[in-house]
Amino acid sequence: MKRFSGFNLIGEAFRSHQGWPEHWPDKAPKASYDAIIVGAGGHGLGAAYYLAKKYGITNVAVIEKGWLGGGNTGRNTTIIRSNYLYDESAHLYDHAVKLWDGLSQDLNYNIMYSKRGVLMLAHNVHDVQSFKRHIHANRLNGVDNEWLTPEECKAYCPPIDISPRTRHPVLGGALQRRGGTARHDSVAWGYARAASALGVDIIQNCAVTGIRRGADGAIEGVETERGFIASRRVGVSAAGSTSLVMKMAGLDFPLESYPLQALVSEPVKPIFPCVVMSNTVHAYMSQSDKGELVIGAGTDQYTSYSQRGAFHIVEHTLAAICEIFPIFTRMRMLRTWGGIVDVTPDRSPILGKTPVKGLYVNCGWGTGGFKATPGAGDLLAYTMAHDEPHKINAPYNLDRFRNGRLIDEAAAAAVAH
Amino acid sequence: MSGFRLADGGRIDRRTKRNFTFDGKAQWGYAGDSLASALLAQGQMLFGRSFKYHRPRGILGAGVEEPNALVTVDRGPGRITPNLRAPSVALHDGLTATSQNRFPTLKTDLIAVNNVFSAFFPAGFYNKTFMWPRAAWEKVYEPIIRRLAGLGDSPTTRDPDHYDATYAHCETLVVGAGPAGIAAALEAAAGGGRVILIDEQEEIGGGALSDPAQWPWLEEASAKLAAMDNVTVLPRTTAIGHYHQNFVVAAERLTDHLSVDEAEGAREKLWRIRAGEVVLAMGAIERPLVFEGNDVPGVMLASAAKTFALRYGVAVGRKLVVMAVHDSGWRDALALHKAGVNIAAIVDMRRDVASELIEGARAARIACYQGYAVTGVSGGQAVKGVTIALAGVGKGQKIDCDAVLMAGGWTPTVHLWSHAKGSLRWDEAWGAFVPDKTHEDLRCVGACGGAWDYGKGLSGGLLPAPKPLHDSKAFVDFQNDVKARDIGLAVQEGFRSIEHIKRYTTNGMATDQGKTSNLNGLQIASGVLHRPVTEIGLTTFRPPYTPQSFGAILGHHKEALFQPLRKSVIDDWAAAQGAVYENVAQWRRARYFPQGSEDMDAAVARECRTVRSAVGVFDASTLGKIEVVGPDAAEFLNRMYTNPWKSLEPGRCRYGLLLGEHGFIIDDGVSARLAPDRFHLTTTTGGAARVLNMMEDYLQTEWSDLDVWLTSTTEQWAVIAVQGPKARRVIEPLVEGIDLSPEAFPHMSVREGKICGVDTRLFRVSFTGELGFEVNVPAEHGRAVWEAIWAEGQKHGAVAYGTETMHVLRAEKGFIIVGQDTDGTVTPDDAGLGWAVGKKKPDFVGKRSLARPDIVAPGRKQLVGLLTDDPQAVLEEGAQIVADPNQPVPMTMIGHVTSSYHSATLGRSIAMALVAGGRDRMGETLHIPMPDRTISAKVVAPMFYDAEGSRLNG
Amino acid sequence: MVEIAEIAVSAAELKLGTEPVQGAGVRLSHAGPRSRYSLRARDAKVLAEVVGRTLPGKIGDQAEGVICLGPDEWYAILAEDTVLPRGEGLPVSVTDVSSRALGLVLEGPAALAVLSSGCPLDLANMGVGRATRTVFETVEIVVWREAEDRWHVEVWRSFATWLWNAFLAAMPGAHG
Amino acid sequence: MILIHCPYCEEARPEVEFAYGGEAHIARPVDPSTYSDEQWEEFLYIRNNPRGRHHERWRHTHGCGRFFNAVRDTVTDVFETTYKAGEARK
Repeated sequence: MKRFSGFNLIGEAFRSHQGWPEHWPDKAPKASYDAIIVGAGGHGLGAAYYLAKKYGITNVAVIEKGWLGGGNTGRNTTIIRSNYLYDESAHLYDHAVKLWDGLSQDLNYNIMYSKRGVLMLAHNVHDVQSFKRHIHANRLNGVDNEWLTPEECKAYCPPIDISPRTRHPVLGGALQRRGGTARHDSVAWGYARAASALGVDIIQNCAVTGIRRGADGAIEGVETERGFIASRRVGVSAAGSTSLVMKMAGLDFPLESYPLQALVSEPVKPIFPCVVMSNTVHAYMSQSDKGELVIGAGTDQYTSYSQRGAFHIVEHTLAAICEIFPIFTRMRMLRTWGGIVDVTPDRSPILGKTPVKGLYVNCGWGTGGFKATPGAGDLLAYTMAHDEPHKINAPYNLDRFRNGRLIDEAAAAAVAH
Repeated sequence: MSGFRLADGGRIDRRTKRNFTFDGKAQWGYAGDSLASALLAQGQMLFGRSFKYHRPRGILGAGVEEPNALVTVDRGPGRITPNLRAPSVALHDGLTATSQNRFPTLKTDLIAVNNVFSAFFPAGFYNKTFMWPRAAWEKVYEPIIRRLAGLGDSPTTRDPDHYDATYAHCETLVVGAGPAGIAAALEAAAGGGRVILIDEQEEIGGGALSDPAQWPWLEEASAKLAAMDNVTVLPRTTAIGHYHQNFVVAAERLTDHLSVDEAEGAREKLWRIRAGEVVLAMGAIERPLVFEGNDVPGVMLASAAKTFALRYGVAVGRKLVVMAVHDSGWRDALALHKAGVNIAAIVDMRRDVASELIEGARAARIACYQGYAVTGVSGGQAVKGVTIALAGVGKGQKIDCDAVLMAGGWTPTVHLWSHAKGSLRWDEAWGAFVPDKTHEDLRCVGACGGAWDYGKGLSGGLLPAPKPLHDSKAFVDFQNDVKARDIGLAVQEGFRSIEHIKRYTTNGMATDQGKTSNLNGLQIASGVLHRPVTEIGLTTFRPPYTPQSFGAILGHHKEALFQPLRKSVIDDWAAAQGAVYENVAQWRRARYFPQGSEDMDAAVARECRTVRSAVGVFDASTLGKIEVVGPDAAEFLNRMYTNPWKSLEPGRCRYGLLLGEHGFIIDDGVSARLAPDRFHLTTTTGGAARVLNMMEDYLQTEWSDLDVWLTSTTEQWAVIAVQGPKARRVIEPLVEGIDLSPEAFPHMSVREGKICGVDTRLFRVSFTGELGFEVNVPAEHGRAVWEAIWAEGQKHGAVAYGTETMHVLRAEKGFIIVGQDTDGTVTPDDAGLGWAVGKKKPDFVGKRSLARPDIVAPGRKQLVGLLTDDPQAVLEEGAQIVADPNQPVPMTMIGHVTSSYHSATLGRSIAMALVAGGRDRMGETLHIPMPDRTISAKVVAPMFYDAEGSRLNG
Repeated sequence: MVEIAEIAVSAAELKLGTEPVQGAGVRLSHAGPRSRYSLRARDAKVLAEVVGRTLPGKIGDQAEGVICLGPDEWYAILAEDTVLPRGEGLPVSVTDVSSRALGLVLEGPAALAVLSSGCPLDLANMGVGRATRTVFETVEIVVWREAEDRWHVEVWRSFATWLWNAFLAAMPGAHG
Repeated sequence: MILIHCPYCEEARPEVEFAYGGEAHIARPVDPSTYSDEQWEEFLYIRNNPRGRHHERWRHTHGCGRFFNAVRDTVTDVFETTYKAGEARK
């Protein structure tokens, strides 16, 4: 792996950059691996990287039915935060945020983690109570999250209209300064490059067609379009397609896949300094380094794999955006797209072992998967390496749907009387 | 200079001058000009600066494909629009346009030094550096990159314009009003069905607008269409996307083509069209060629030069050279020559070109170079000449010229086809993807369907050059500064799918979304990889077809009309009293009624004291209400709610607790049995719709055998709560036909009768712990009855109180508020409402879940009361509770404060909290660590006032 | 420098007009007080006997102000102070909702366009005399085509202010 | 905005009149107390989530108000059929 640095960049400039090698060689599958990851999104590639880097398992393959990073990794709005309410969530997402810090250096790949702050707006008394609860819980958990008055919100992000005469007046906000964004494609590419440098095989355009289990029920490997690949450890990190892969192993999962849309505006000079989210009006937005306003819309109401959403979702999203940020009505929508998000009954992920020996899963991230990328990768790797979940992901098991120990962040922000 | 306007020709109105400014300089053009044609007529070649290297750029195209000539148009305060394409901006008097992305001026852009160092900024350079030192990315590099990036400036004030929206329906929608589209519209219209014909340009005609021979036909066809009342023709309207089942969204620009003082009404209108059949006639876009210097201002598409000359009467230069790989270049050259534009030479990569084209050129005394390619362009901010060479590698020879026209073949506009998930087929002859299959009632006609004869040509825009690819400065994506060699580098670095190459190089990701760069990029990649284009794939097209203002998309949902704000019929009265409001779900509710200089605490304290000592009146109209009627009504409620309902006597009320099937509390309310087969349910304000939908779900899909029906009566009844020891005395004089005596009308009962002469359902209920009534009257009488009660109340010192006082009073009694003291993870037992669960009932919604292992496990969070050691310390709602305040972070939190108030009645603070194993901690002291201090509090039962409930019967 | 001007009118300040408003080719007014009933029954015959009226049999049909909204649901818009018997004990539900909704009337050649600005149905193809429950943007309404160019729109009371003003926004000439 | 054919109204109506109701044909047990924790988990949470033919519930909330069932292809979002609640799985 040729090291990335300003020095090498200048050096290469004088030879027309002909010296840069492939980020990751395109490998043909070997007969067997010590571990296989199904799904080459940020989470799966991260898992492969940490398996090799932290847990000494380098004979690893990442199998992807399309092109790496082509799923939700490359389709999300790149928001990073960890100001979650419950201990389980706060620890999970903060584990990720700690890894985000310094990830560029670890991977020798600038993933452009930008701690510009995530500001969540409160629009009614119930929001205020709920956000204060989050802030107190975060403080005692060592997670930064602070309360801002409307004026402080305005000072932090001038495009916000804090007039008390708006339909949903801003009563304040919860700011996590360590929150922010990163460049989604770079995350996938950086992990892929670093992982393959450690010996991981990245196998693209190779759909899994079956999962082979032995007489004892344990995993023996995966059938693919390019033949059978043996491994006693298989980690599935396939987002919206997880239900389908799990069915191959004979497992029914508590998952549903919904379309989620996002959009960007034409690029403009810097105007929007941070990430702002508003659950009450259902909108969130940031501005990319390129200058585009990056806007997240809601999920459609029905399950679908079409990666295509309804237009009225976009109508409502932009109405909400322009309600909070009225200066943007003349801005123009440049591109919309859809992803498939896999949602669990409590909207929290499933990350750990499955009833099938040697089969591990990382799924159910719903609309919040990007921010967890390094954490999810690391914890899936840990679980596969030790055949035991790490204490951080132990609560994110399948049993909770039987015993009722749900981790329901959304419910905790329940709609008021 | 102004010598670029042709003596005659074009569709412009030479009698009507239009004055405008560009970068502050006064300019003029004619009615019918675009901003681009008017400036070209003035000899303006330099229009903009590229995104990354700030290279000087001129006009490339004459339509929406234009990547370079982006301008900001200023129509006055709040009316600034960045990134508009000069060829698509209609000229009007007073138009004020400025160029973008340059510092300080278009001519001398200091940031153009980027260009000098461009070798250091290849594709993906930012991934490779800016990593050291760690903090520098956000502190130093990123801010700089962000400032250099971006195009125009965002508006910074509220937009004074408003926007329209509508739904529309038709049997046939035709997108694109060129010859093919107009023909399709006429044919469909003849059938009598409703036809909508839309086109993005200022007038219909499409390609015919650039072909005077077709103008008479166009006149005729336009007149015909205008005469048919089943046809709607919408120029200046862009179909931005195709959605499921022929739902096409289009936006009409209503005023931007008018001068500011002519502009009236909405700026744009959103058309949400549902069509039986959709006919796409969106034409094709000419492809640039990729050669060294192809981005020098003055190098443009041949079709654009033709349009400027024949439609706008403007020559794009005095001496033009055509670089073609397609017959259309020759045809356009001849058309230009005919229009009086001087074509010096036609250069074509192909050796064998149709003889009639060559003869045509010779007859026009145009030098022809078959088998040659342009290998260089001289000139910085304008073309001075070109170098051509045999097969691109032979000895170069110079030709003087001031413009170069590129004819690289054509790309069918299949965007909407792709939006509809229609499949595409690679067509070798076109060297492009053409429509194949779709499951929609959708077809393409004319050029966008691949059915168009404008000659033959090579496919693939990269011309052979003396330099190797990795040294080439030939551009593919002009706006994003993507060079052919960047695509080579991406492939070299292992990016093999077009999706990867696009994202790594940003090819096709500019504001033109790759209309001129996608296919060239694809074909260069396929060449470098030695693999067919079809294996590299095509990046999917996503809506919108062209950038679309947010304003039109949100339509009427702006400012006051963004979302309905629901008000009760008593709201106006409260406003007149100076009430302070809070939003609850879709409603606004009076929160408190300050008098004089009172703040909330003072007002609430006064309101509470008065209710406890005399009487208060409260608007409870927003509570959800459902009329449950039918022989099986009681049976149904028995299955829905946790507690028994069959035994409830008519005339009596009961507190109902509703769980989700998951066993957690989702709603509650007091309900009354009016008759054996009729119940009056109440729900929380926010829960009304949710509860009704849930009940309908069970009724229709699980228990459809039950004879019972649900009707929302939330807005039928205005609800006036009269609470306090003097409550009975306040309503007594107003009520007819109801015996209010405690014996005849005990707590938790209901009566029907009259109040102030109107029908009422009078509840004797209390959410305050005081003697209380809730007066239900038909909403239309609510205000009058309220005022009557208020007047009567004045005799007894009544106050009007709001939701805040309601919260305090109920908290003093330990009554929960669903959504505040519960959070979707709380069971009846957790909330101390075990008493409301029918132990003997075999089943009710959620019962089974209450037996799940974790739900019956010890240590669950339970609702308790908290009394702070310092009686004046009011805990913050949401504050976390710990057993050991001295533990290090992360602390073990055992619960949180759900409700907390200063109780004027008790002269101290009170709070409710969810605490792990709370009911076993009675008397224990717990701690609430705040940023500045730690507050300690004792665990008590959540009942702070009149535990025995004697006041209810006051 | 971002400077956001105050909005001219806020959602809270919107007023429900009392007097008719005339726009180009369309007039918006109140239908005036009515008696309204939600009528439910599995067996239409039993219900018809209780209320003593003929109930239209097909969803979308309307007879003398009684609209068939669903297979077991009718909505009656009757003269003010009409009282229907409750049919106690019978397998029917007769519920007075007179105060729940307000009736707005759009009439004139441009009425259809105003209604279509926010209603996604193909109203031009809706027969005169027919009625249905639907939405105007996000707000539920009942639309009754009383005549070729006369539309009666029922909307829940608390949404009427928004709807009235949304209609105004779509009425050429009446624009604020 | 998809068009959905309501089997009660017998016409195709726009999506915004409807509310999605999740997977169809998951009957609530007559006596849940007889269900094991595993069976109850399956009833509450386990969903088919297929890529392709999906049996699902819709409610014509802002129309006739009825719940009904549908078969929709989750890849194309095209409806194969819709049918009244209570009718056999199609």
